[in-house]
Amino acid sequence: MTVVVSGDVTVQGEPLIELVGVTREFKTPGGAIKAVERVSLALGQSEAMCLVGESGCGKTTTGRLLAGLIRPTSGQLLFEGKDVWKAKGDELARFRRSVQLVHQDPYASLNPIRTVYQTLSAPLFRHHKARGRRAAVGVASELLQRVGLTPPADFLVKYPHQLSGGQRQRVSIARALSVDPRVIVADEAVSMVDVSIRISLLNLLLALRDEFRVTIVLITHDLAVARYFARRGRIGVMYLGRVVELGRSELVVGDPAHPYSAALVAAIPEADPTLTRSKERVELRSAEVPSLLRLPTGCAFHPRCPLFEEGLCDVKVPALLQIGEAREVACHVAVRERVPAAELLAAH
Amino acid sequence: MPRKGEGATEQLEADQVLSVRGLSIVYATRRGPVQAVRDVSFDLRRGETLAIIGESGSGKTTMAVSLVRLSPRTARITKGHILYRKGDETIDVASLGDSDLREFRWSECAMVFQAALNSFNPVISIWEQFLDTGRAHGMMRTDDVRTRSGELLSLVNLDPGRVLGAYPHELSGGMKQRVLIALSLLLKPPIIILDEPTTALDILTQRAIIDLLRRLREQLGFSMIFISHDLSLAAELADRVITMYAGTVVERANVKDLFYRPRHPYSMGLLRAVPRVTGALGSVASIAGSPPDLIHLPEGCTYNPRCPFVIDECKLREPDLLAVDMPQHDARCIRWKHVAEMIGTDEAAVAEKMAAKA
Amino acid sequence: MSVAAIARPTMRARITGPLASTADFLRLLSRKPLGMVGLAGVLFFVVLAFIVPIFVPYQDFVDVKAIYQPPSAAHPLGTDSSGRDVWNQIINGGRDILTVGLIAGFFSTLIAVTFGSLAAVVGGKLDALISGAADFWLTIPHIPIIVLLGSILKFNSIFVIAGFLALLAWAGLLRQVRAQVLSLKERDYVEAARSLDLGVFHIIFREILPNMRSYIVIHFILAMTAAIYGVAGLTILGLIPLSGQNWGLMLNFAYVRGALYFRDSLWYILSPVLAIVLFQLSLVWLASALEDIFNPRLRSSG
Amino acid sequence: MAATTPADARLATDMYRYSPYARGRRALVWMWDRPIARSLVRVVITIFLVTTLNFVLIRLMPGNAIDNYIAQIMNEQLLSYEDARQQASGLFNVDLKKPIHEQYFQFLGDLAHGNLGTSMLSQGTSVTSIIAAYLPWTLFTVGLGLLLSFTAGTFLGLLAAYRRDSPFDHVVSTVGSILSSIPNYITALLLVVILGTQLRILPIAEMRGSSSPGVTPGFHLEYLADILFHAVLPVTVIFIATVGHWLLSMKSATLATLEEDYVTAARARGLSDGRITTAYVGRNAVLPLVSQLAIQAGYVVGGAFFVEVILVYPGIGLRLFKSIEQRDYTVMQGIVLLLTVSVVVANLVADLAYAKLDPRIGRAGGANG
Repeated sequence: MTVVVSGDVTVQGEPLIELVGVTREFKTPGGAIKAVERVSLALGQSEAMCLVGESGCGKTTTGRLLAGLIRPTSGQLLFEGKDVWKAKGDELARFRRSVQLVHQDPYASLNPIRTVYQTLSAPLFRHHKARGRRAAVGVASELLQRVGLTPPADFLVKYPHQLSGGQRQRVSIARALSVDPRVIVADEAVSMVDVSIRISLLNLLLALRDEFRVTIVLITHDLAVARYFARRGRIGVMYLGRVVELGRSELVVGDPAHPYSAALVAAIPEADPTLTRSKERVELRSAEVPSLLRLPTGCAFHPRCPLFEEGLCDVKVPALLQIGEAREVACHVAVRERVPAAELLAAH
Repeated sequence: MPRKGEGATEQLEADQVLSVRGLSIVYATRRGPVQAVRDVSFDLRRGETLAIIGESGSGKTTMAVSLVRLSPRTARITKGHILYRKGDETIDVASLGDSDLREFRWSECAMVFQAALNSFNPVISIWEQFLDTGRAHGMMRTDDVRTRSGELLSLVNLDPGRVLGAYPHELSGGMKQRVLIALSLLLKPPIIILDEPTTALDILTQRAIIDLLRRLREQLGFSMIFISHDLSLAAELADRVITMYAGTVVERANVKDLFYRPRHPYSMGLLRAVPRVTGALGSVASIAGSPPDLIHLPEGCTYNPRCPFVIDECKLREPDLLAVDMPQHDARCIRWKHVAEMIGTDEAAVAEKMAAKA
Repeated sequence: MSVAAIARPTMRARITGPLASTADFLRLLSRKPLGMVGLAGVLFFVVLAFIVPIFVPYQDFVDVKAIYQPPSAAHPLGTDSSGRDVWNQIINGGRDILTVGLIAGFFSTLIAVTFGSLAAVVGGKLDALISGAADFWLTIPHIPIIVLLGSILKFNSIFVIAGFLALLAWAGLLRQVRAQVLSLKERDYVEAARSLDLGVFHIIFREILPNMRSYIVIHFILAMTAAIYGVAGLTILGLIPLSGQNWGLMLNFAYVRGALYFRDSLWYILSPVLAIVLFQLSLVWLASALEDIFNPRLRSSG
Repeated sequence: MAATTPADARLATDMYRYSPYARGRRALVWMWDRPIARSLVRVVITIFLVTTLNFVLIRLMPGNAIDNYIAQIMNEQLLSYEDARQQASGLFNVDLKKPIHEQYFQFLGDLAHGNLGTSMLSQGTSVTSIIAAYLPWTLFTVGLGLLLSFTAGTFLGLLAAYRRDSPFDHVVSTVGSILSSIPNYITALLLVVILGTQLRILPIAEMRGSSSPGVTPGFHLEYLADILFHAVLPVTVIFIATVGHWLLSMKSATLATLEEDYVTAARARGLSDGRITTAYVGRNAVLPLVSQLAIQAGYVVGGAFFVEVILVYPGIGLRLFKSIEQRDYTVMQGIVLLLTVSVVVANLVADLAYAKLDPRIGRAGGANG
């Protein structure tokens, strides 16, 4: 029975979907790399959560693992308590339908030679959500209405090249909704859309969460977008394939527990001259990002970490442990001092 | 103030290094001619950093690329001048001959593209590309180029030995951006133009590039223009900011005025649409509607379909850049006073001001 | 917008995709002068080869007095080495060459598309096997092989010849189809279709192959040109007994009887040469015009 | 030889983009990491497959050549089946009594020693000696023809791309697409008929053969001039038949390269047009063409068969044609085998040249691992 705290929405009971100690390896020219290493993540019903990290940290792989599109090398993916990859044929397919992915690139997420109607009607016919064309047009119009594309009839006959980036992402979300998913994994779904309309897309996702009680995982490299989207939920920070911090968003952003999160929050430029030019910087010991082929021993961040302690951080890999209420961190020093890294760094 | 008539090439004042006057560019496309840039004017002082902010279709890159006359074949400058002050004489870049233009590029004004795009020739080493650039501008002795390149690469915290011998595909995005900056300083140009210098880079690498640019600007004193869709980059580095929409300048202001006291509805909407990480979140909101189709621009002010302050008169004629209630600050909007009423003059983010209002 | 209009895009729309009507297609084609010429040429030769012979049967009466006559009212293209009318031979000479071209083009495209997409979709060992075979087949010279086969097997019907030509020509197209399917397979909308559990049939025949429709049509045309090149050449050298009368055979007679070296046999030789070349050219120009129309990515920008 | 449209050329460039050469660091590169090893493996496998194909063709085809030959000499020379088969096995350097797989290994063994059996007509001459006499002429004409067409084609293609949509571009591209769709044997026919018979510009009679009888072979000017005089027609035909393909491919590759960012960046750095055209545009544009050279070599050597027969130029193609007319199977088998091997070796050379030109292939490692 894990307690999942989600901002003002406290969710008790069995988590809806959970990654348990999942590792995923990929073969590359230089050798095998662990894109994701022993990641555990539990998501409750209708939770809005963000996975944040720089490129190569494994957040996209985690998203694909959650959606059941790639198989873990070790560890389990549980959906409603059952191991998904032990399930057979149609049960696996039923699971995969209940977790939908919204992609990053609006220009590649829709088939260029199929109209919006054809894209939306395919899943409706396949899963008997509409009998015949008239019903399919009806349901498709409802879906478009719900994602804010009105009047739907205008959009149904259009081809993707006749839509703007934002409109395409909305069609992509409507397509995901067509199979009544329980979880939506939005992989950088707003990062290729104009800044001026990102918030409306995030609001759409949050509205869907409330209206359909869908759990939404937003994967992003933009901490500001994460803070806005998960303001009543949790943020997980990843670094080189491991979850280094997981907790309520205002804690992770306001008072980061892991030195890497603190470095990120301090480094991000803000759209506010006075604030951003006066921000306290976190000096890292090296700017070099280690390669996944030659991962540093112990805590992967130790070569760059200002709180580095010889003999501790470079020996044992820190586990994700509770530090204060509703937040976990994978840092020996922070856990030992029971004080978030941000404050330790300030004292430094 | 924009100049209407076609005056003779006018002399720039001593501290003005670049002045763009009424620049217009038309693209020939299959669906007809596109007014990509319409009547853009701005000045750049010595040592000043100017940010040009705009979203997709704003024409910011088309305009910037035309400053060194690198527009693609299908683009034509139809109107306007690009005045550059070299020593005490003023030259119009638009009318430079080929050899003068080639000399002008990189020794007077270096244009650096995005690191993520492949700005380096993939089949020759980084050293050869430094050598090419040096040779093209009269640095004939190879070891002059070698010592100069070594200096510059160390200046941008890179190890010359490893980088010069490498091929472009062997460098990370962050490293490529640093090498591009080092290369841009090879001939100590008075102006450096950077197109989306931090897009597609990770947070910590982005921070390193911003601090690097700030340090180099202090040390070497060059003027800088950077083009980006990322407002926070302007907040970090800019002295003055220009926002562009549908091919034209909609607001010109000093950095604090633009961020805390915007006078054009689009700048205001853009500022309100960008959430912050630290400090209060405020009431964040998107701009309604979707980006303009440059072939069928709306009548009158091009922003009117998305503007909350729109009145009938906005649909008649595109307004000029009007001086507003602050010095060196103008906005292309006849309703700027109403924006001023809502935004006021105190130094607080737009989202916070709107939260206080709601 | 009635439900029907939304739900049932017209058959034309389904074929031409975003170009909703044949008028669109012709309008775009008209922008490509070579394309129009190509289309006109292909139609002309198809009519000439398959329809005109019905009205103009093959005349075989020899007139020794009238050998190698220059073009005249009675004989628009003059006469051959045994006084037969050349124009009549040209009319009746196209059918077999075009048939071989069509069949060989069809089967080589069929093999290439089937195995190309199979290799790309299945991947792994099968992919290595198929693309390895394609690489091997691509690099070895085809003509000597088919010449060797021709001498041993004594081809008797044009269908067997077409079959063998098809067996030779599939490798190049297979590699391109495989590359195309590999790139399409990685697209996000295919991953979305997988996660929507729309089924392998839908993914291949509704998401991937329709995107390659223009690609396949164009390469069918190019495969035809390759087949015609092969069959005409082999017939000219008399290595395969194609059929009673065809353009290749006309040239074979010229070659065997040394007509190449007679001054007055110019028209007799030029007629079949022009027939073959103009048909090949029409096919190539049509293919390159279709290429520009259908494939926006390849459309020259600006 | 498949005709080439401008679009086909474009597709070749795209194929290059998705071909292993251009995949860069992604999954396939580790397979192609060591280009030399990969090509060697390919050469060995190909040669093995071709020899097997050859073995099968001659023996297992319905009414195979050996049975025909046995039947033929039985009734001609009134021999018993036993003796006829004995003679045939000598001729085909194979012992027909042994089971197939033993024959196969013996065949391979002989092959390893370069023994391809002897010609069925002139008992004494070994197939290898025949090939040695004729193959060099084909490689000489094809090599020279391809070299000229590749150089001319890439140069004209580069020019046509730089002067896009100009009259020069339209003329060159249209002529290119015409030349590439005219079969090479028809070009040969036309040259003979028009330049030879009709206009009498070329003394086609004397141009037959590979060298004039009176001239003694050796590396002196007179001999070189003589073999060039004889080779000019086949080389011209091969040149005309392939220049169109290179021209269109280079034009499309150059157009794609001109839109690359590093070209604009180079212009931004004030580099001279000459330097940009050669080191930046040229070198990158020619890459897909070099990768195609391997495939083209196969086509052109195959196509040379027609050209040599019509022009009566005594290369391996003409010799194959004669051996077919004379039903001389052992020579036919040997020629096809050697022809294929020579093409496969040409492929190996093209692969190695490619690895040199594109550093992304040569050096998979690098500064940041």
